[in-house]
Parts: sequence; C-alpha cells; structure tokens
Amino acid sequence: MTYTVSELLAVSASRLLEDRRIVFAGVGTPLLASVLAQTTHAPNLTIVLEGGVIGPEMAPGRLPISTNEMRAARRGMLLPSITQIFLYAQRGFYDYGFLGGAQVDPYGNVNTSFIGPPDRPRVRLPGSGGACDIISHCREILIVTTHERRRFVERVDFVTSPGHLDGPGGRRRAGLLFGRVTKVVTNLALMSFDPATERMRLDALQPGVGLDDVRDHTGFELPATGDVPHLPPPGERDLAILRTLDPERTFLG
Amino acid sequence: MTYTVSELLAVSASRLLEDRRIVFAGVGTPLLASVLAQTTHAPNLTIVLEGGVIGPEMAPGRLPISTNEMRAARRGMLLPSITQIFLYAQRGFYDYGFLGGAQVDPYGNVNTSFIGPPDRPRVRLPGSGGACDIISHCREILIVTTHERRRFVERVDFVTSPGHLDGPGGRRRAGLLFGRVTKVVTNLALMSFDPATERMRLDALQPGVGLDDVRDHTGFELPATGDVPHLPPPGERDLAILRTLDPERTFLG
Amino acid sequence: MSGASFVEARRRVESKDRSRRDKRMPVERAAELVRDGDHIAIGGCLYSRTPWVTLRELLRQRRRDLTLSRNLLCYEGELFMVAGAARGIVTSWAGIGLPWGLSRIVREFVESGRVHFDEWSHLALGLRYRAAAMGIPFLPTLSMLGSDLLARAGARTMICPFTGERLCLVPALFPDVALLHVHRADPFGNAQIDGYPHMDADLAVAAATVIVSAEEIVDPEDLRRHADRTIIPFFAVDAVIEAPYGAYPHECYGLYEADLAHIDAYARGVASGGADAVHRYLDDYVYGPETFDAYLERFGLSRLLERRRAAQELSR
Amino acid sequence: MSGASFVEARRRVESKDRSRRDKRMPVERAAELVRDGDHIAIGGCLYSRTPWVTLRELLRQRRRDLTLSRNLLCYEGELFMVAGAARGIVTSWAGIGLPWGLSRIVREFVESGRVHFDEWSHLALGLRYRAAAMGIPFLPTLSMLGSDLLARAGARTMICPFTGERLCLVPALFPDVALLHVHRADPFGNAQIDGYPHMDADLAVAAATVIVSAEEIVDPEDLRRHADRTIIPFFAVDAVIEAPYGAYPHECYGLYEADLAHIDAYARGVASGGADAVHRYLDDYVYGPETFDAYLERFGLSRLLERRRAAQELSR
Repeated sequence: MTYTVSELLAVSASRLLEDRRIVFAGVGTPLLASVLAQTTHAPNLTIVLEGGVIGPEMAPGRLPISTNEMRAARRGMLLPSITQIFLYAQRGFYDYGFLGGAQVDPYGNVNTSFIGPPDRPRVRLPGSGGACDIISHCREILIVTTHERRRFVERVDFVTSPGHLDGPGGRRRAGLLFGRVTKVVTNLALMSFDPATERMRLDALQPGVGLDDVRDHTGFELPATGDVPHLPPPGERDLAILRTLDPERTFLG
Repeated sequence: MTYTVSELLAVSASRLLEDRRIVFAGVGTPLLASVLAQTTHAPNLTIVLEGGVIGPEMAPGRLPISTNEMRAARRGMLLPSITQIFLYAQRGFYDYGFLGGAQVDPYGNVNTSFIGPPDRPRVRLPGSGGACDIISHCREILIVTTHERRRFVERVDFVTSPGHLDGPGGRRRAGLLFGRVTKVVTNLALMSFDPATERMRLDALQPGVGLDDVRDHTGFELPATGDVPHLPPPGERDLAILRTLDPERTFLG
Repeated sequence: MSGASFVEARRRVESKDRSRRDKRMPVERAAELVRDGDHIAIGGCLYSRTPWVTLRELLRQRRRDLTLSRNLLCYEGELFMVAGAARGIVTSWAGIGLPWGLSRIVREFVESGRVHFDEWSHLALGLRYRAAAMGIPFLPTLSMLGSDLLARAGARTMICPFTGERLCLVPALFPDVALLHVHRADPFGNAQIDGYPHMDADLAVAAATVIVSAEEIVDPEDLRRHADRTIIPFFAVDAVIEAPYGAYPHECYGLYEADLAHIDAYARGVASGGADAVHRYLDDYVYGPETFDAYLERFGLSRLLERRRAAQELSR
Repeated sequence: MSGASFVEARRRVESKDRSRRDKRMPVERAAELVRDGDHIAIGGCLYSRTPWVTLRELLRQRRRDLTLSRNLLCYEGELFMVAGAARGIVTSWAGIGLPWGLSRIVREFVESGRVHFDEWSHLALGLRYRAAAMGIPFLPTLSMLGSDLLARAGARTMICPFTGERLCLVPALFPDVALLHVHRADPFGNAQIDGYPHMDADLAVAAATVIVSAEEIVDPEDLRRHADRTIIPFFAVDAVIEAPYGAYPHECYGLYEADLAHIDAYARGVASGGADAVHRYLDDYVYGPETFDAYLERFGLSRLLERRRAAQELSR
C-alpha cells in the first residue's frame, strides 16, 4: 500500500475527530480529514468553513480550493457572515480547529507571517487568515503539517497564532482563557504537549518511521515517555475514499 | 376650526421635519407627525421604527399601536433586528428622534423611569424603552408632550434620557459626542435651547395662548428673546389627513 | 439573577451536547429544562412572537424565583409576577402598549419591592445579549452615558484608549435559558424567522439552554434550500417544539396578527380588578386548559382564522 | 491610511446626503467618488463577489496612493501594486489560494518596503469593520491576545472591569470608500446578497462613501416583497451601478462560478513572469477594454454562460 504525505496526514488527522462534534476546517488536508471522518467513523461530525458555511456536504471531485466559494457551500445548513462564523468560535461552539504553518515551536506557537525579522523579512508569508482566531477560540487545536527541521524550530520568528506561548500559565496571562493546542500530526509522528511543561512530546510514530528520523527532522528536543508505538497505516478504504474525493489529486499530491 | 391637543402636537411637530431626512419615530404623535409630513411637504422623508422597520408606509385606519407589529412593518424596505435599528442610530444615520416624558427639565433631560426617589418611588414608570438611545444618538431631538407644571420641572427625579444635562459641555463631559435636543413642542408653545446656557427658552406660542399661560404651566423660568410670535394653527388639510389616518381617534384623542 | 459569569457561560456551551440530532419534544418535557431560579430571556418583542406555548407551560409547572429578561416586557411579566414565579425583571420597558397606560401590576409588585426591576436602555439591553452572543464580557456604547440608568444598572465607564473620550461598557448577559418562537425549524434546531427578527438570533447564542418553538417543523432539506435565511444554528438549540399559533394571542409576522381585542379585554380587566383579574386569567388560560390545543380552543377557531386572514391581508 | 477618526467618521455620515433618491450612475462616474489617498474597503472575500467592475475603473482612472483593505486579499491587490495605485494593504492574508502558493508580487512589493502590509487576524479585521458599523471606537476580543500581531498591528489590551482578565481591543476601521458587489439593488441603494454575505453588510455601514454594483437593478417594489432579505440600507449608499457579471472572473454565489482556469493562467503567468506579466494583464484586461462589456468580451460569451451553468448545477 503506498500513499502520499497528504494522504497520510489526512488519514491520521481524521482519526482524531470524534463523532457528533463540530470541526472548524480549512481547505486541503483539514477538509479531506473531516470528510473522511464523516464517511467512516463520524457520520454526525459537522464541518464549519471560514468563508461562512455551517454543515456543508462535499461532492466527490468538487472539493473547494478556498472556503469562500460555491463548492464549499454545497448543501450548507447556514451561511453566516465571516465575522459571525468566527464569533461562534469565540462563544465556544466549535470542538476542533486545524492549523498548519511555516514554523511551529515546541509550545505549539505557529508562524505564518514572516521568515526573518518582521521589519525586514527574508520572506513575507501570506499572513494569519483565520489561524490566530482558530487557535484562540476552538476547544482543541490540531496542528497538521509536514515534518521538516526548518519548520519545527525552537522559537518561531513571529507568533502569528499563540499555542502555549511560553508554557504553563502563558495563555492565561495573555488573556486566552479557553481552548488549547492538543495534538500535532505530521508525516513522521503524532505529538501532544506535556501538561507540566506544555512543551511538545512524542506520542507515536508514523508507519516505518524511526525515533531518529523524527529527531533529525525536529529543530528542538522532543522527549518521549517510555516506548513510542507506531500508528496504524492508512487503510485501503481510507485511501479509496480520499481518492474518490480528490480524483484530480489537487490536494492529495 | 377645532382640534385636539394631539392633533395640535402632531401638526406642530410635522412642520419641523424637513424633506429628504430620516426620522426615528415612535407610535402615537411622532408617527402621526411623520406621516403627515410625508403627505404634505416632505414626500421623501423616511420613517424608521424601533421594532425593526425602515421605510414603512402607513395605511390609513391601520396605524400601529406598537412599533413591533405587522401594521408598523407595512411596505417596509428593510426589517433589521432591533439592536441593528439602534446601531444605525449610533452610527449617525438618523436626522430626527422624538421623545416624550413624564418629566422634562430646562436642560431637556427627560424622565420616564421614576416619580419620587428611585429606591422607593411613588410611581414606577414603564422605563426608557429606546428613549435614552434616541436622545443619545439622533442628530436632532424633538421633545413633544403636553404642557403641564408637574411635567416641566426644574430638576427631573431621574435622568432616563440625557438632554443637555447640566448645561454647556455637559454632554461632552459625559461622553455624548453627537446629537442634541433642539426643540420642545407642546400644546402651549414651541421652545428651543439657549446656546449660551443650554436652558430652554420660549420661541413661539400656540394659537390663542398667552405668555402667562405658558409660564403658569411651567415649573421653571422660561425666558423669551423679544416678542414671542404665535404659530399658525393647524390647517384644514392637516387635520383632514390626520383624521383619515386615525379615523377611530385611537391616537388623536 | 444576572445570568452566568463570562467564564462559566463559555464552559456551559463547551460542555453541552452540541451535536446535530433530533431535538423534537413536547413542550412539557422542554419546560423541564428550566430550573427554579433561572434567568429566562424571552424572544420576540412586546406582543410579537412571544413564546406563549413555553411560557404557559413554565407557569403550569410552577417554576419559582425566575428572572425574566426581555427588550420590551409585555403582560407575560404580569402573569409571572402574580403567579409568584418571578422575582425580577430585566428590561428597558414594562407595560402593554400606548393605549393602556401604566401597568397596575408592575407598579404594585415593583413599588412594593416584591419584584426587582433592572432597567437598561433598549439598545443597552440588546448589546448585553449581543456581547454574550459574541463571546465577549462587554460591549462599549455611547448609550446610557449621562443618564442615571448607567450607575443604577451596573454599567461602567472607561476612557477610550483610542479617542480619549468616555464610553459606557455594558456587561454581557448570559441567560440560563432563552425561549424563542420562530416560523420554522428543522428537528436539529436550525431555525428561520420571517419579517423583523427582533433580538432572537442573539438570544439563541447568548443563552446556555435554548428552547425553540416553531409554527412548523420542516425537513432539513427544506431549510437547506434557503440556507441563507437560517439565522439560528442547531448547535445552540436544545429543544424543538412544534407549536402552530405558539405565540397566540400575540402576533407571528405574516401568519397571524395579534388579538388586540383579547389584549384589550385583559388590560381593562386588570385595570379595574388588579391582581385578582390576573388570577382569573391564569385559571382560564394557563392552569385550566391542560394542553396548548385546549388553550387555543378557548379563543376559538374562527378567531384564529380571522387573525390569520388579517395578517395575510397586511403582508400583501 | 487607517481611515477616518471616530468623530470625523460620524460627521461624514451626518453631513452626507442620506436621502432616498435615484443613485444609478455609470461606473465611470461612480469611480470619481474615490480620491487619491483614500482607504478603500473591498467587499466579498478572496475570489467571491470581488467588485471587479469598480476596481477596474479605479485602475483605469489611475487613482494613486490608495490603501486597500479586505479580509482576504486576492490578486486584485497585485494589480493595484504593480499599477502603482496602492501604497498599503490591510488584510489578514494576501495571496490567491492554496494551489498557487506565495504571491511573488506581494513578496516583492512588501519585502522591498514599497507597500505597507498591515496584518490583522481574520476576526480582528472583521471586528474593526463591525466596530465602525456599530458606531463605536473599538471592539473587545480574545483574538490576537498572546500573538505578535497585537502590538505590531496597533491593537491595545485592557483589563476587563467585569472579569479582571486581559482583553484585546481592536480599533474601528472607517474606510473612506467601500466597494460592494451584490446580487440585486434598487435605485436607492437598498441591496440583497444571496448565499454567504461575507462582511459586506458591515462594510456598507462602516465606510463614508459606498459604491454598490449589482448583477441586477430591480424595482423597489421587488425588494419590498422580501424586505427581510435586504441587508444594505439605502441611506448608506452613494452610487448604484448596474453590472451583470460585475465580479467576473471571480464568482457570484448562485449566478456564476469563479473562472478558475483564468485565475490559474494569471497565477502561472505571474509565477514565471513577475511584474511584467501583471503589466501585460493590466493592458489586456484593464487599460485595453474601454468598457466593462468589452472587458467581458475578452472572456467570451460561451465561457460566461458555462460558468453560469456550473453555478446553477452547484446550487441545485
């Protein structure tokens, strides 16, 4: 069974989504993961999209490229304004939020704004979009991204989206009373955060990946408690569903 | 030509409304005055009603009792939420607002909450409704009420709706940066506010009313500058229009 | 009395079952979601879309120590006061309407101190619900500045860091329960309102528990076809009650006009008879009729149909 | 660059002609309401309901020193940068979409300091427009707390007097002009949007001058029949432009899907050719075609109709 990085990420992320919950999903991997979860173990999972759609049902072969287009609104139950979509998040209605990012640090802080110093950046990235809002308001945040050393850095150049900030009490001191980053899913591993330090720790490895592979691709120390199990590989049915959803492989790579 | 107090108030108030403006009107005299203005000199006056109606057109014989009912919404152009209706006021879109009240003081402060001490009132009145908001946000406020000594008092028992408060700079100090009470229309007189003191002053008398009548019915000093003219009486056409609008005399008395 | 605190209000939303599921139930069961001492926010406005079907059931189940909040409180407030069900009201105005003058019942209960009247301006109360709906602890406004309402109601002022000028801050109001009557809802609780929406959409998101009664329960597919008209999201709603004429004798926009003759008779009765008249009304319309259908029968089918025709004529 | 001050913004609304009158005009005249140096808020989102008809005319009239704000800025931003029309952008995100990666043009102009990029979170920018629409100088939020965006963007924090916890305050953003593209409007400027409304209703009330282009201009009576669907009030609107396909090649919900092949061709051209490719695009689609009809003809009728059929299929 072969699969791409995107397929692996989508399957791993989908398994973290429980049924009967509400997920604030972006396009690409988060949406694939959410629709896959709906099709398998979470038929009553509700998808919410930033562009202003609650409860859409995706048509295979017609996945949206942005959350602000008709394909994203297909069979939506409500079509609120964008501000309203985020205010529902701030009020506490959404269980899960997804984030990716150019840089992620051990506290789960995410940078999508600048590489290099903000006043004279080497790269001006596209910016927060809803990421800063999602990480501030959803109950559980899942970071899903490819695992690269230049991405997993000890300190992000710029905190676009606050994770655990500088560790215990950091969010609270900043005024972030609700929600937390809970998991990080990559093509190499599944990680969570140590409750004592709020730093990232290794929970499990992707199939065929060794401990050293992960540590070689991580720019900070990544502790593990005891033996690190391997995650089960994507199932045939999972992959079949994903490939039906995205037959042109726009998002599956 | 005979007419009731309500008819006189409606006609006098309607003459203060210019064409092409937007008036935030309550039911009763304000609505009668506004519709009369539309029917006579101000065909492009837009009426806004607190219950959530912009641009309604009233049907003769079917005037609403409250602004929150279908008769008030007749032919409305927009039907926003009540909060939105007031936020448009706060943003500065409405030219005129109408107020009445159990007590009015020389600074145009209005009480519709308590007669007597608020903690042990002799009379618990119905409360502000939108009055406090109207006086805080509309560009020009017209107070329309019957002229009685117990109503026109030197100091209101409770400021439900702030007029000029304690005089020059009062509104500004309180944080009320916009809008002002400009006119007071009664069955005895038309009044405005002295720019120097922001206290009420007499501008004109209703037909057949003498200076002493007004002063006998006013609980505070009411200066006049020079000769005080008389207002023209309601015209036959004005009265005919009002009586067509309210054939059962629910509001005309 | 002032509802949940900011943090508690968020925790209640997080911990409630927000899943998409069939929430239809009879009003008797829905009313059991309300507890003695709760703060109940009432949807609609004055005599428009008052959730009578649920209010009546709360009175029948003898709930106690309630606080009622509503932007303009109509005579449902009088019924709760006289029935001994309410200890407080939060509103901008309490009465019935212009022709009926002051409410004798509100005066009696409030002036004697038996019921607390917490007065806010109409916008300020709307902003309190909206702050809650937005998930923030307050909203700034220029309303209530300079008025004696500000300090008495418990609003605060601050100097705006951007303008340097004074602002009024009204605290979020998180009701324990919101009662809403709408035109149509699906079994999950997604709901649409025709005509003026009053403050219902904010109430639905501000409250910890939301009970929706609807003129019509429709298939989710029917709502999906006009998804841009759906203003109450299922994840906020806990109970859905099918209740044609559920706001009667008050109006439901486009469907039936208020029964002003009935309201007038009630108001005249109370003006002369005081609380005794309200007790009689409670017996006749609340405690007497065992079901909402039986209640509607007291008005009579021909009256209901006549009010429906009047509404159709008005919305033409 | 940050729009009008709070007091000035209110004065501008007070002093403008808010009367109900026929505001229809050709886009050439409407665009004259925009001045060099203005802050322009762009309605829609990314490639949905982008007011291309008016944006194109501003480029043709060679407006200069504009600041563009939009919740998610699509490649219209690139056109204004390369044309020398924009000196700043205020947005939460600038690019085109997931498959096209970073915008080479945004990088060039922003990294070199030629264009200022003022970044806010998506909600924070929405709340800035909403604060303006509500007529208040700021809104509180928990967004941006703890992030480096907060201080850089010019938000502030305060300790909430009700909870004792820290809050972020985002200042109201009062654009000089809002450009909105809607499904239908009447000649007075009352307007309706089908599908997701994005942030247009707030923009319409936040800005001093509002230019509405509409797929269809309808009789006021047609809007009145569904008054509860009208979300932009005439008194906020200064110009109404009739413009079928006015958002093309971007989408208009229910009417036409975005021309993703065209967007893709543009993006690939710019990825390889940089600013030169944008100059060619400006010649071909902006400066070349003298009228909006001529512009649409460059895409070709059959393409327009195909995109319409695709939309109809999707909204079924």
